[in-house]
Amino acid sequence: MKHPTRTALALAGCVTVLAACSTEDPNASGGGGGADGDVRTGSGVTDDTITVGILTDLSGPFSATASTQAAVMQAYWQQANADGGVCGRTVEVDVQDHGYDPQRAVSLYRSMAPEVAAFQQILGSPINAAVNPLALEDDLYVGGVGWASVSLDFPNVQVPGTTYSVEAANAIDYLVDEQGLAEGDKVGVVYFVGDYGSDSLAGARHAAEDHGLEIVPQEITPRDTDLSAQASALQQEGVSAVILAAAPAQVASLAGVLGAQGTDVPIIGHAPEWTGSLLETPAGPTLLDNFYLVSSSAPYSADVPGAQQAVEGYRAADPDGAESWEVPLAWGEAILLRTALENACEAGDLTPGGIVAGMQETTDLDTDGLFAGTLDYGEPGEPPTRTVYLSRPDDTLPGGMRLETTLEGPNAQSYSFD
Amino acid sequence: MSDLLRRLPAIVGLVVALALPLLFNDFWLQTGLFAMAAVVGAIGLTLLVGVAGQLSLGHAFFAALGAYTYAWTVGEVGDRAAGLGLPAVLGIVLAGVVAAAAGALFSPISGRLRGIYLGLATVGLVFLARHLMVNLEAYTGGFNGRTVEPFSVPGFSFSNSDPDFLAVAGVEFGGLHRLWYLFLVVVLLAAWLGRNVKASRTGRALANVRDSEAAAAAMGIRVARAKATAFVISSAYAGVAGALMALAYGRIAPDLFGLQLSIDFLVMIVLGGLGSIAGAAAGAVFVVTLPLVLAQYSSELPFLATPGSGGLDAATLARLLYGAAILAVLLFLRGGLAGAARRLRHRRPPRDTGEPPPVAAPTAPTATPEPSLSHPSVPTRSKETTP
Amino acid sequence: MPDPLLLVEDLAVAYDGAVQALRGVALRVDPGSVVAVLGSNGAGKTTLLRAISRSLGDVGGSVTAGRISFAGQDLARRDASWAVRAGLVQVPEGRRIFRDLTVEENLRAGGYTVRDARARREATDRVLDLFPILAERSHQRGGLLSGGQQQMLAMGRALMASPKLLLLDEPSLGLAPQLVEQIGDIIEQIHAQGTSVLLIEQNAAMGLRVADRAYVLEVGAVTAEGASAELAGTDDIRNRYLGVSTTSPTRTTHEDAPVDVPVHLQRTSGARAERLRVEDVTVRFGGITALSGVSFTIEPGTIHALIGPNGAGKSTCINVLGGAYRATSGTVHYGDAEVTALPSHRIADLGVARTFQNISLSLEATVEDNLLVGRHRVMRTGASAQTLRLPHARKEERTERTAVRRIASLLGIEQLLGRAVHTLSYGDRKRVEMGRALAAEPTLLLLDEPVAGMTHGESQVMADVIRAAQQELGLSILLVEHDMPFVMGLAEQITVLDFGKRIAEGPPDHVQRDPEVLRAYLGSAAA
Amino acid sequence: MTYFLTQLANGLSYGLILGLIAVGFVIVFTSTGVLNFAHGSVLLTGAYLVAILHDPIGFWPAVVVGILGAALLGVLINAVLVRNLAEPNPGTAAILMLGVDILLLTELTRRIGNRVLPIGAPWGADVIAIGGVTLPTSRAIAAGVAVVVFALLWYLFARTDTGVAMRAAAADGDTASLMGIRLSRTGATGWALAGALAAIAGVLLASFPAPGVAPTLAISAFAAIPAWVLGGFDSVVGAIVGGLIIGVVTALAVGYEAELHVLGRGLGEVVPYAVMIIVLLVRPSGLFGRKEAVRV
Repeated sequence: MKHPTRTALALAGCVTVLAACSTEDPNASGGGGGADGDVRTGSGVTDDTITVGILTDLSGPFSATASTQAAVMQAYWQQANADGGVCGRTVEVDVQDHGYDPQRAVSLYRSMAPEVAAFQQILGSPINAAVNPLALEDDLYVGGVGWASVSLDFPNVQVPGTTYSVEAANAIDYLVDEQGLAEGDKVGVVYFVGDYGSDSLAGARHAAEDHGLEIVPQEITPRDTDLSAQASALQQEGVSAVILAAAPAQVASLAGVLGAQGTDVPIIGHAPEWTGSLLETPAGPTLLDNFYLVSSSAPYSADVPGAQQAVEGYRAADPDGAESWEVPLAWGEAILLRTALENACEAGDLTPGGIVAGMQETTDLDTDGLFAGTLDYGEPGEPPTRTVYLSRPDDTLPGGMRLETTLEGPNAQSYSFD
Repeated sequence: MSDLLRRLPAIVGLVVALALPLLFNDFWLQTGLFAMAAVVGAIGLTLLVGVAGQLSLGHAFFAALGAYTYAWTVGEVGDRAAGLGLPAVLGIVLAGVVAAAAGALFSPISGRLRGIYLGLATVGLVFLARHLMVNLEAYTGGFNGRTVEPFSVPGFSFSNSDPDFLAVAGVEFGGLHRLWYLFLVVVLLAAWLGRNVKASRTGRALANVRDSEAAAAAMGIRVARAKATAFVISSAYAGVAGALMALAYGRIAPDLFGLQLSIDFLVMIVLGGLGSIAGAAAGAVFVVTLPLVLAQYSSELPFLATPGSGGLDAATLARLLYGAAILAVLLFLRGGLAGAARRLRHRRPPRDTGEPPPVAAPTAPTATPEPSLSHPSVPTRSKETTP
Repeated sequence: MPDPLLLVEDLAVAYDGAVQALRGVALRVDPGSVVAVLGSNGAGKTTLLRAISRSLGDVGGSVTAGRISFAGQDLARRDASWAVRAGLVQVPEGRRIFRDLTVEENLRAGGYTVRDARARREATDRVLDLFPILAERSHQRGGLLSGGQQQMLAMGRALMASPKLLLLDEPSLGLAPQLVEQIGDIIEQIHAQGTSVLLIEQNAAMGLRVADRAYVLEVGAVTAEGASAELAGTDDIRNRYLGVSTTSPTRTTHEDAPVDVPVHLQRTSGARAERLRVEDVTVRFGGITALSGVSFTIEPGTIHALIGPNGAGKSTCINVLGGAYRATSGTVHYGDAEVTALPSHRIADLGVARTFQNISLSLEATVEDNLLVGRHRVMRTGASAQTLRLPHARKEERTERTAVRRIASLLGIEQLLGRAVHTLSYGDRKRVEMGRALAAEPTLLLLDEPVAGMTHGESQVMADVIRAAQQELGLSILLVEHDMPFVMGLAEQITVLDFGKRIAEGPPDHVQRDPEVLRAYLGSAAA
Repeated sequence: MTYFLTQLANGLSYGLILGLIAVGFVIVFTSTGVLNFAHGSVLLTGAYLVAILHDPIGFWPAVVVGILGAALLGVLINAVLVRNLAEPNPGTAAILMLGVDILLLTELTRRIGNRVLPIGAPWGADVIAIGGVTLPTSRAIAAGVAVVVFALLWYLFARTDTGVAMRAAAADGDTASLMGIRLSRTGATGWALAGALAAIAGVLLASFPAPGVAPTLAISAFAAIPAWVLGGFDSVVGAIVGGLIIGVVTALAVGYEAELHVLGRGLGEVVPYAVMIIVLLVRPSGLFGRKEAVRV
């Protein structure tokens, strides 16, 4: 196999010699495109428009949640454009479907990158793993990602709230403060293999260590929809609470079995695992009694102005749209990007890099309760807040979730991202 | 003369492949990189499935092995995930070698099982691979994966730097352009070697084992070893394909090497036409690019619903069309894409040698009646003597 | 003349659109008669039956001309299931019982088309009456029955559909003499119950005994027909089955004339033929003893033939020598090496090459590539050298192609080297198969029916080729063949097998007169 | 000990459902030689029909419709697509089924959206506890249903003409057709049976403790592949035993994950395949598979 490389070198050499090649960059002096008036612009920005990209899964396994989010974001920008747009320009949204296929996502990213000013959303953890480094290289803003800590490694990525680890640490603090768990008690953590689940586990471990609790981990995959075996194992261990980092199917299954076998312990989950239809499953009663949700964004029916505006805005665009947690979240994410764009506009730099800088200048953003706490993106590598919402199921409300309170426990504050 | 004619499509194809980067935007360049990586893997698989008659759904395992081997060999010493900091060329070679070695380790099974049975047994490898990738965090970076050092030779890097700027004929040659030619070289090499294997003593032995194990044994061919050899060869191809994928991505994670990848490879070679190197290449390009093309064009259709509204949206339509395209090829094209091309070529009278072979046919090739020179569907073994 | 039950007119059948298996076959079966079709392997007997029972499609065959009608109905557009319902039921060659199903279930599968419960009960009673042993074994798995019982089960299974015409494909194949007699009796009983029978037989004695009328099928065409009694007395039949007379009127010189230009084959090594000793070899499969205590010796450099009626164990013997089957007991030595202890490929390494009765070439590969597979053992360069096309590998490849070309010209198939095998005729495939074995430079060549299905002219050419190869290479050859003129003209020594046992051995003229041999082939009357 | 027994009971009941799916693979494979990659989406189709119909027409009628619907879907796939392959062989058939899977799954995903559709089964969220061993009632019922279905299958294959004809056709199609058995019909029956079994398994898998019907349900069919392979590709009994083995091994691997931590996290996913590979090393044709006869 020495042969191939020699040929490769030879060929590379030939190409270099034969073709008219140059290593002098004629544009080396002028960085980042032309200037227009007092605002510098780059890719995706013209005199009248700003194009933002949404690279999401419209035909794959997450197409349902993804298409709702895309629809909400488009509704937001429609409304924003009607109100006069951003920086005197209309915002156009370019939606592309990667179908949860990383290869397609990378290719699509390549085609979109020169045409957009920022990515309103890039969805899917394998997709983020593949695309985010490229976006970092191109200094492009990426929003609409999940809450896994891995996103913090990318200064160009805007995390919509805090991370799963901080949420889980808050959950443990809450269990100790409000639910009476004490040293020596056990807490089960049932989590998806992957960045989401392992991040939640890490946060829970951190807080448990501080409180002298013991963590009982159970790793599962999205394919496991019957968690009887896990539930039995947790019961066997005698856990006093369970933290679940999975999807709605696993919530229903675990809560159902735990409830049925009489394991009456609190179950705390994260935003992506909630859907109102869970209350119609056999696990409904148990969920009403024992389920808690820790999240960075407000639930659909939250009694906060930001969420109400989001719901109204989306209803106006699509009266039949879904009533789910994606609505306030996606609306809020659009607000985050808008803030970054406006900051960039103010700074006179609407180039991709300028927008990322605009995001980093968002240091004290109040979203009228759409996101818990005030958001500070000034420190790359740190989440913008460590405050989370705690919600409880309520079958009288659309979306099935009632916002209870905000939490910011000591271990959520002390959790370190190194 | 006829020899030249026969090679003409290949020559035209090569010229086109060399020229394309001058015309393509980044999207198509990137897609091309994935397609070329897929071509290498598909050639390996068609040698196994088409020539030796063995099925493998474990290609993703070997591709993953190749990708991580490359990343580990070339990776910086003291990075987040372990690396040896060795030259990139060595990395690609090792990717093939390590995958081949793993294929050899599997020989107790690959030498004893046949066809579809082996295919199902190899499904296990994909899950094993995932387990290892997630758990061997020190080498693989765990679930979040690890970055891949760009390919480089001393003084020249196949990335956007070193040299920071390179232009050929007025077109700026960034990392994607440079990688394109690197991949092209590997693809050509892979095709050339694949053709040689097919036409060599080993290749003939493999085909004989496929058609009759008893006859092969009677000719002095070690049947189990031949089957294991085919598996090793195809594993090596998959390993190199994995290394190319790693380069095309720039960052690798376990999710990139799921069962779907194995299945995609299989779809490529079956659509392309089993046993044909050109077919495998065509199938790979088909599978990698068709969904993108469909997505591109279906989004311009006016009657479609917007995503999220629950109606038939463009993305869903594109996916449905892709499924339908697979069905159409299997239902209407005997011998896959390669078979169709062969029939096209055979359609004109053999003495007519003055013109290049037709590139496209106006009508569906299946409309012509099957000549007697066709490809038999299943080798007939009518009479069996029962002792 | 009554309306025929079955009428076959001018039938032609081809496989894979290329290989012509039958041409111009005409045949009739009148109601209430037993008709036999005789012929050797490869004559097209089974093809004929498959054409009648509408099961050609399963094996890639198709009717290209002519028509078949059953009880006045044209069968052209009918399928196998229709034929069974109409009363046309076939018992396949080799019994093909469902081994994992019980006897009862086998019968049940046979009666699948009978929906009426009473009719089915009657059919069951009739079958169990005919074969009492099946009632006893009702709950045993079919695979556990002995060969004779399996044959009865196969016939009983077919009778479950209460056929008007029963098609029997070689019912005596591989059965002991008394069982063959018994099967004959049963056929007569079936006939007496009003079922017509079309019997395909290689065992002429059996066929002529039970049939009213017989046809002789040879290389896809009917060459003789008449009342059984008349046919049994003709010299033609004696000749065809025993090769007593060496001059045959049908024998003509083939156009591919024997090779005048001397073609020289050379060995790349100095290997020499050794003595092959078969000692007391027994082979059993399930309930069947295919070979029982067989011994013989092949002296170096001689042509030795192994003959016997169908099912005598000849192919089993070749398969043991080639390593495809394991001997249950006994040993085979080639020189000092014990063949019975080695896997096939190691036996090949000793210099033993073989051909197969059912040609097993790579159909999609070219003739040249198939022949080159034969050179596998001889070629030396490593896989990596070939893959990289290093100079010495390319040189070897060129040399080997020349060697293969030489073999092809010896066999008269040089012009076919570039063709894919599936486009070739049956006879040419046989030649390629032979060429592949010769390409391996064997010192011992095992030929399993090298001229089955060939015309006399073609087989004569083949005989010349075999003789030439034997002389050029100093080969030992073991020959299994039904074509008696071919065997008698070629072999120096003959071993005769019957029902797995050796019944005679000696030079051709000696064997031809042996009463045991005559009895085995033509029945006790002929001896 | 009770903990072990609880996990064992869980594993056995899950294994029986896997068995239902695996038997579907076996039947389609033996009757038409197809590796049915679309089995999961057929399963999902059956469960989906039950989920959307149980409200308007009641649970049991919905189950009947679901079973018939999935059976019909199987028959159609076979008649319209498999039998019309340009080049019928196991490889192309398998890829054809992948195409079918893409079509079905895409459409069902679109219809289901991000909802989880309740299956509406009358057995609720109860748990049976016998001497400390607990098992969800629905799982116990599932095990019962599976056992009844297996008994019916046994009756079908051993006692009825259709069943005997199917076995004959699977053993030797060529000869079976000489008995007047129409292979097209045994093939259709096989697909229908497999579809029906898949629908039943789908309903059982979607009931408590699972939340209901979601697109991921289709993937659960893949979990039965090791069971099928392990049992031997052409053995119904093997598929059932394989299902039980995989079910129990998975449940134990999950139940004792803490003790088995050296082997890495997420053992439950890889263990079935590890068991499969080990069995194949010892017995290449699976536990109950017929050894491929070598004929010359």
